[in-house]
Amino acid sequence: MGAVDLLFVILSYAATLLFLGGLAWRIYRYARVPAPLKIPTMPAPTSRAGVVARMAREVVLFESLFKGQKWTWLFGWVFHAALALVLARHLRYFTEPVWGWVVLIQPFGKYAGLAMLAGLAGLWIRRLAVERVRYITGPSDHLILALLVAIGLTGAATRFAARTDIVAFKAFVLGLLRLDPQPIPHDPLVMAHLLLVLVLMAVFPFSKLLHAPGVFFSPTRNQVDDARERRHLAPWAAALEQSR
Amino acid sequence: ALAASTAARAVPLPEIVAPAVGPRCVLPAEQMRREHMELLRHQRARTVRQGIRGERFSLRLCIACHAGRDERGQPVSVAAPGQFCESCHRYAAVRIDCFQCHSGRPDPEAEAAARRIAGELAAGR
Amino acid sequence: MADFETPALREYPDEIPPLRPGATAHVRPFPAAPAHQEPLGFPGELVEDWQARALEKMGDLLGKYRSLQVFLDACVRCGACTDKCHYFLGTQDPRNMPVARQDLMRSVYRRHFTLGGKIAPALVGARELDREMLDQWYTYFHQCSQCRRCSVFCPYGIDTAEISMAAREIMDHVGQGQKYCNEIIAKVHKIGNNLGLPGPALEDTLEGLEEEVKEDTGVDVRFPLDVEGAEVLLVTPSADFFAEPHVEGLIGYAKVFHQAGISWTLSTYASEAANFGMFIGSYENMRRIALRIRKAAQDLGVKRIVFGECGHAWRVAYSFLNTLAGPWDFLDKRYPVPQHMCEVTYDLIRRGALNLDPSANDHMTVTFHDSCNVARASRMGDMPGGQFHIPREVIKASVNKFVEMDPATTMERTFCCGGGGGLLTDDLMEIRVKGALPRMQALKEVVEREGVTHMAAICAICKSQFTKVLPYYDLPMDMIVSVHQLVSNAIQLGTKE
Amino acid sequence: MAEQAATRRDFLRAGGALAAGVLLAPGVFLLGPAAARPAGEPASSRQRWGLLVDTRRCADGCDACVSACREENGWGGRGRPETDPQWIRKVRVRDPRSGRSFSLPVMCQHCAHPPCVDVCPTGASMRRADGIVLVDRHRCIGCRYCMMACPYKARSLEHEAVEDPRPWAPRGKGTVESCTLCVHRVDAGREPACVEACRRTGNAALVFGDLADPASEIARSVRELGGEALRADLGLDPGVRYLGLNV
Amino acid sequence: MKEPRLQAIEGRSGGFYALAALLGALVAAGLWAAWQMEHHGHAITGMTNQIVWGLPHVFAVFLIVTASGALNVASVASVFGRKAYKPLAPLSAVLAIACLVGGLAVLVLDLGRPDRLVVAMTRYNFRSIFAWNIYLYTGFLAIAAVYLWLMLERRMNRYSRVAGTVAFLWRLILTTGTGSIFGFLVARQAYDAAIMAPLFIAMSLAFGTALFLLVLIGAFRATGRPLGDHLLHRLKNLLGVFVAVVLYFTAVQHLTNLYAAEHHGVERYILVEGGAVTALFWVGQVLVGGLVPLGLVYHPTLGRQRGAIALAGLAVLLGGLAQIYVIIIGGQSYPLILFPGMEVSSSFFDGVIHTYRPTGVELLLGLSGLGITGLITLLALRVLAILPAALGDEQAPAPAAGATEAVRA
Ligand code: HEC
Ligand code: HEC
Ligand code: HEC
Ligand code: HEM
Ligand code: HEM
Ligand code: SF4
Ligand code: SF4
Ligand code: SF4
Ligand code: SF4
Ligand code: SF4
Ligand code: SF4
Repeated sequence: MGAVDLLFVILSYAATLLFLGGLAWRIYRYARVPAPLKIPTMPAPTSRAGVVARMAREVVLFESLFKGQKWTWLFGWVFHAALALVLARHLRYFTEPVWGWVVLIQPFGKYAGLAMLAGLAGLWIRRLAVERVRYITGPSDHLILALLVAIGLTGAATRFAARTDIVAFKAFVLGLLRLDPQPIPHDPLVMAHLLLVLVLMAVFPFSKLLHAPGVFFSPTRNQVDDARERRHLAPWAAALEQSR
Repeated sequence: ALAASTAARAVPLPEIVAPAVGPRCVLPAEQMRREHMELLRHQRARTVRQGIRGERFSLRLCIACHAGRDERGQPVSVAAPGQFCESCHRYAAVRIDCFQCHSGRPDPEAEAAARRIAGELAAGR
Repeated sequence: MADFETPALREYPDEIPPLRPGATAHVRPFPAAPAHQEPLGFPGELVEDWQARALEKMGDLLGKYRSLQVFLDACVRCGACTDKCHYFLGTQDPRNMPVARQDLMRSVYRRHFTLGGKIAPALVGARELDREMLDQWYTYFHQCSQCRRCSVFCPYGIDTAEISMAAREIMDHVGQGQKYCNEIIAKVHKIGNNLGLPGPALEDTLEGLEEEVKEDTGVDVRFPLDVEGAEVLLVTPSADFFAEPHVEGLIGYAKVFHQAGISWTLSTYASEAANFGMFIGSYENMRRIALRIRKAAQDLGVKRIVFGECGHAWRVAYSFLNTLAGPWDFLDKRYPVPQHMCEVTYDLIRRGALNLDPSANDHMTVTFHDSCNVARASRMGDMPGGQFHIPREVIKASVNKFVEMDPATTMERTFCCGGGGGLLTDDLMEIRVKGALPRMQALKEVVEREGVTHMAAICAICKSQFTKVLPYYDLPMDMIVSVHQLVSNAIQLGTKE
Repeated sequence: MAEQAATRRDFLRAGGALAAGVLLAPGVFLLGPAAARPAGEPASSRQRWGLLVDTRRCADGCDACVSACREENGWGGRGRPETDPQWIRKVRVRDPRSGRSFSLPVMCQHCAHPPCVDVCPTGASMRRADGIVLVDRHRCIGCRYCMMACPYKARSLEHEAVEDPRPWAPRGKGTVESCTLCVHRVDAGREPACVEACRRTGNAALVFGDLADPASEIARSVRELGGEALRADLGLDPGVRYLGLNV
Repeated sequence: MKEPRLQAIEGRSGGFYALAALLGALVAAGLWAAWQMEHHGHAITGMTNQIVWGLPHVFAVFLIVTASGALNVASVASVFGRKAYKPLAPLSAVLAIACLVGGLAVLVLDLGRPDRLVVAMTRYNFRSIFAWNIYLYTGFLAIAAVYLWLMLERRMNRYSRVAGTVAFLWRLILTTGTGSIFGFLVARQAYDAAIMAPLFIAMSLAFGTALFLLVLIGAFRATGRPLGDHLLHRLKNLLGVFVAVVLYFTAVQHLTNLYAAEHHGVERYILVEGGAVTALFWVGQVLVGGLVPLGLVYHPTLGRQRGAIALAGLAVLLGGLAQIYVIIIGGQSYPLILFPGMEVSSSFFDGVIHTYRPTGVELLLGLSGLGITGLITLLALRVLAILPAALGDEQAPAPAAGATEAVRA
């Protein structure tokens, strides 16, 4: 355990804390702020099960985006699906013994990484090429894309350019999880990959990446269309009622 | 190197079977850990497609050195649970299909060659 | 006519037009005078410390409306909504792209309510709420008809209407109100309807209608007012009492009740279905207006409440009435509260209780304009999508030649008429005409392709707006008809007593 | 002529025994029809390995070559003839006009213009510089197009998992295989198992050698006795030649 | 004439979900079968070292051939400028893509090492017609997809004609390539013929048009959209011509073979002595696939009935499957000739007719190709606006499209 190893251990814990804490704080707020009125975008499901299905379609298929813009949907969906696969594949570093299904999806890793980069490239090009999207794009939008591209590139490079010691790397990750810090393999690419991921984790709760938890709390998507059957009253609105 | 440190720690590591033939690998272990797959892939194209034989990264040689022995001293396949290749690959969740075709046990011819190479390595060649 | 150019109709479906930044930066409604502001509980004019108060109100709303909180966080600037707003398509002003409209508020939110905006404002596009920003708010949050079309296509369902409403609420709270809405709300609070039509005038009008119908059909169709113990309280937009083509709809409702033998009444106290409290995002005002209906229903002792043809009124009725003025346990439990007039007519048609002769409308080829608040913010019947199905069935029972417009412009994808959300005022004529462009294009297409002669709608604002706007696009203003006008034409009075 | 061949054969037999002996000394692969290539050197087009089958010497009831191949390379033996691979088989031929019959082993003919290689989409089927046609089973996807294309039915798909492959002859499910001309032996300077076995039976119907070396026995025999190709009409110039097909 | 509007199907009815579930079940069963084959090896199929390609290949080749023909309607519209077909062109392109994907999926899942698909996609032997076909197929998918996009995106319409022409040429090459897979097999008596390429082109046109007709009639019927007779009759006449051409080429194929003495054996096998293969040839291919549809299509009264036209389409497809079965299985059953004129025997089935007994897994895998094709088509109909809302005869004023649509809502 040299100084570099120690630095990575400390940064990892710090970023994780920021990520989990920040996310919890946001989710807590989303959960606590009431939705005083029924505002599902119609036609909406009339039952809880229907809402779950609607939300699943949104999260898994990006249904609304598909209706809205096919190209963005294509790139966005490819990016997210590949990202999900990449992340799931990464579970091999965090589990010992590795879960069966994680082992099963390993072979797709290389392609998932490339697909993710392709999706990101498509999204980025659209940001630069489509006048309307360019208008609404700010520096932070480019930065997030750049960050993800950099993560993808360094990750893929450890496979295509300079291999790393996966076993030692897994030991490092397990060490973090089990509070028994281990050295990190001193390969510049993995260290860069990890560092960038830590940056991503740190900015996550403070950026537009909040769309990931946000979508589940969006009242236009998660409300049941039963306004006439069930009275829906927020606490603060109920308080107004007292003065009726 | 990894195996030695396992006992004292909470962090699990693969138990790596000590090679039957020593003292060193065909390249430094550090490097083998990272690059053996590329080396093997390279070697196999050379051998199968060009007919180049007798080189150091032959799979048969790896097996000759790295196959473990059971209680009765019989060689065990390197792909058997807990054996050299398998222990790491299970840890890293890498599934290789090599041993669908290749025998994981050493054969005398390859063992002989491996001993020769071990000699060369020891002599620093 | 105002001095702007009516946009040229392009073929539908259309290419997305290029941006023209600032194209409608000059269009904004007249501000509300203190006389319009104060009855609603707002300061008469822009207060001294408006910035602090606005931010305070914003914080308050962020804690009250999850929609606002989530929507301001979640947008990824994906751009799916950018070409969905009719105001953008008609004006080409990029600020009318829904996400850009939201960003007016989002940038302020970032500056004052997020870590990123406090640390590195330039990076995340955070901005101060200064005078210039307030002006932009006033301009562009009054170029949104709160039609929710953008929310259909947004992957997170971000509804710019919610943000417009919040922005207007904040502006009202610092004294920067809009004249048209606030004046009307004040009238409702005082008199009971948007037009400020007092009881006797109403009575007069209704009597006139009875005579008219008698003359036309020879049948005594009643238009009862304030009848205690009637079965149904009909709440309808006040435009129905006199303006064309609205009034034809009212005649239609009366004929339906008449033939079905349902006793009904209007109320002078709640003589307005419209609820402009929604447009200014004011829960309190919306509630005050809604409570008038509760009181009227209780006073008259009715068993059911039925709403006439009005889009946003139906949204407030369907989605909010239970929340704002419920519970409705004193009404007949066999009927949903409230009901839409179309639901009533549709049920009667299905039961065979109405005698309709569609050939009475054979001089028309009709298409249907889904009004945005009905289509995207409420429902009819007991199935999702009933709000599309039921009015169409009513029309098809009354008309032989019915034609759909392009499916990309109907049902939940319908385009707003361009006059909703409290923009139906002459000072906003430019934006109204331009915002109507997408609907006009789709209409023109079926006019040319299928020979459509009339467009039916179930919204008072749509009807008023189209009456005004159709001529700009060289279409006759009387193309627009009420759905119950078609029923009124087709119904065979005297055959089912 | 036959006599000459016999002496030659005796010599080879002795050589084979010697080679086997020498092999026990680690790493020293010597002797045989050709010297083992030194480590690191690729197969070269200076050679063209081939087999000569003398059908007149091939005994009718014998299949020593077949079992030797099976033993050497580890194929077959599940008792499912339709799906079990057969790298080499004994074919009995009868001329319905003359009634004459003879038998001969048929294996991959190591064609110079192999249709299997032409059709293989991935390039798994390949012809080594020295004329040996192989399936690179790391690249074979099991499409079986080569099997459709081979006029000699020389190839088999391994239809099932392989239990205990020979270390020198890896084989596995889902890939196509055929006679490798015992490439692992040839590269080590030895002769194929079938040739060795045939000699052991005393029939000595098989000769292995370098067709490109005019001085080699096989080249001489082909030159002098006219080693024929099966389905010569196809013009594939196989490396496996037969004597006595049309007598 | 006003151009019909294209509109996605509602897809909320019980029938829709039932059909989707059925197709989904087919696909699932096929995946299960493929997994079994992967797990146990090809030993569990009826395929052997003699019959190397079996039922999966019959279905795969059938679908691939059909794919190319399914694009025919689009070609007629954009390459030959027949405006009447234009509203059907997108459906035609979708069907082509769906068939090709279905066929390729079966082909890939039948590989001995499907896990090495990547190898197949990255390593090419350019002397192999098979490798060329990989390019031809993926290229076809890409071109058909681009073509579809150009047709559906209004502002891109003007380029669709170019893409249509490219697609048209491409698919001719593609079918030639598919036919050549067999044409290049010099070793096999049944295949070694140049006629394979034109025969395959004719087959593709017949099968593709037949499938298109069936889907067209089915989709319009199921959605209650009006469909005029005019176009249908033009299409069925086209089908008749294609079927006749297939019959013609089949006749030429066998007659020329009979002319060459070396092919007598295999011809005798297929035409006379082949048992199941012979039966499939005469009853399946010639009668059901050729004569019956010709009779139906050109019958003065039956030929006007929609049911009869659909039946003709179905017969052509069934006959097509039979034809490909005869080509693939029949062609392999007849033994390779190592020693012309001699009698041979061996432990490896030299000189005997090979029998083929397909097992359930192969059938399931093959059928799943149809399932995939159907599922893709169904989903495309649901999410893309490719089906005309109404396709009345030009003159008759079609009832409003949306009207029927709304009833279903
Ligand atoms: C001459 C014998 C010999 C041969 C041949 C050989 N190895 Fe090794 N290998 C060793 C020895 C001894 C070690 C112990 C570590 C060292 O080199 O310091 C080792 C270590 C390794 C390691 C690192 C294990 C660890 O400790 O993490 C890997 C991986 C490895 N070998 C793979 C291979 C592969 C793959 C081949 C075939 C190309 C191969 N070896 C061939 C003897 C051999
Ligand atoms: C389907 C069967 C099959 C599979 C799976 C397979 N091989 Fe092979 N391999 C062979 C055959 C056959 C040879 C040729 C043996 C010869 O010619 O001596 C071979 C030879 C080799 C050689 C050269 C000979 C040697 O011993 O060095 C290497 C290296 C090799 N394989 C590595 C691999 C690796 C690594 C894998 C797994 C990723 C693998 N193989 C998987 C069949 C296979
Ligand atoms: C020190 C641990 C270790 C040992 C011991 C080891 N491997 Fe590996 N091997 C790995 C890791 C880690 C990977 C893959 C890293 C990755 O996912 O990219 C790998 C990958 C491979 C691959 C490439 C797999 C693929 O699909 O990319 C082959 C082939 C391989 N190993 C063969 C062997 C053989 C054969 C042996 C035994 C002689 C062996 N390895 C021993 C750690 C090891
Ligand atoms: C429930 C999980 C998620 C859902 C449903 C979701 C959905 C979406 C959707 C619909 C879009 C818009 C389309 C697009 O531009 O791609 C989007 C954009 C984006 N998402 Fe997600 N997402 C999720 C999780 C994540 C996560 C975990 C990350 C990052 C680690 C992420 C990163 C992004 C980025 C960077 C963009 C913007 C792309 C651009 O700039 O154009 N998303 N997401
Ligand atoms: C703590 C978190 C992470 C760790 C420890 C980690 C570690 C690694 C390692 C060691 C590799 C190399 C794999 C190989 O060589 O086979 C890798 C690859 C990769 N990583 Fe990460 N990574 C992390 C998070 C992420 C995140 C959040 C992303 C994406 C946003 C990402 C994207 C990738 C990609 C695209 C690859 C290449 C493809 C692949 O191997 O899957 N990683 N990562
Ligand atoms: S709610 Fe309607 S008017 Fe407002 S931004 Fe969205 S689409 Fe435009
Ligand atoms: S569609 Fe939604 S997420 Fe995308 S830019 Fe518009 S508001 Fe933001
Ligand atoms: S005999 Fe067959 S397998 Fe052998 S090289 Fe010739 S064609 Fe290929
Ligand atoms: S089965 Fe293997 S060797 Fe034969 S053609 Fe296919 S890929 Fe090539
Ligand atoms: S040369 Fe080897 S592989 Fe070929 S038949 Fe003879 S023994 Fe078998
Ligand atoms: S071993 Fe020799 S004699 Fe016996 S069958 Fe084989 S070739 Fe003929």
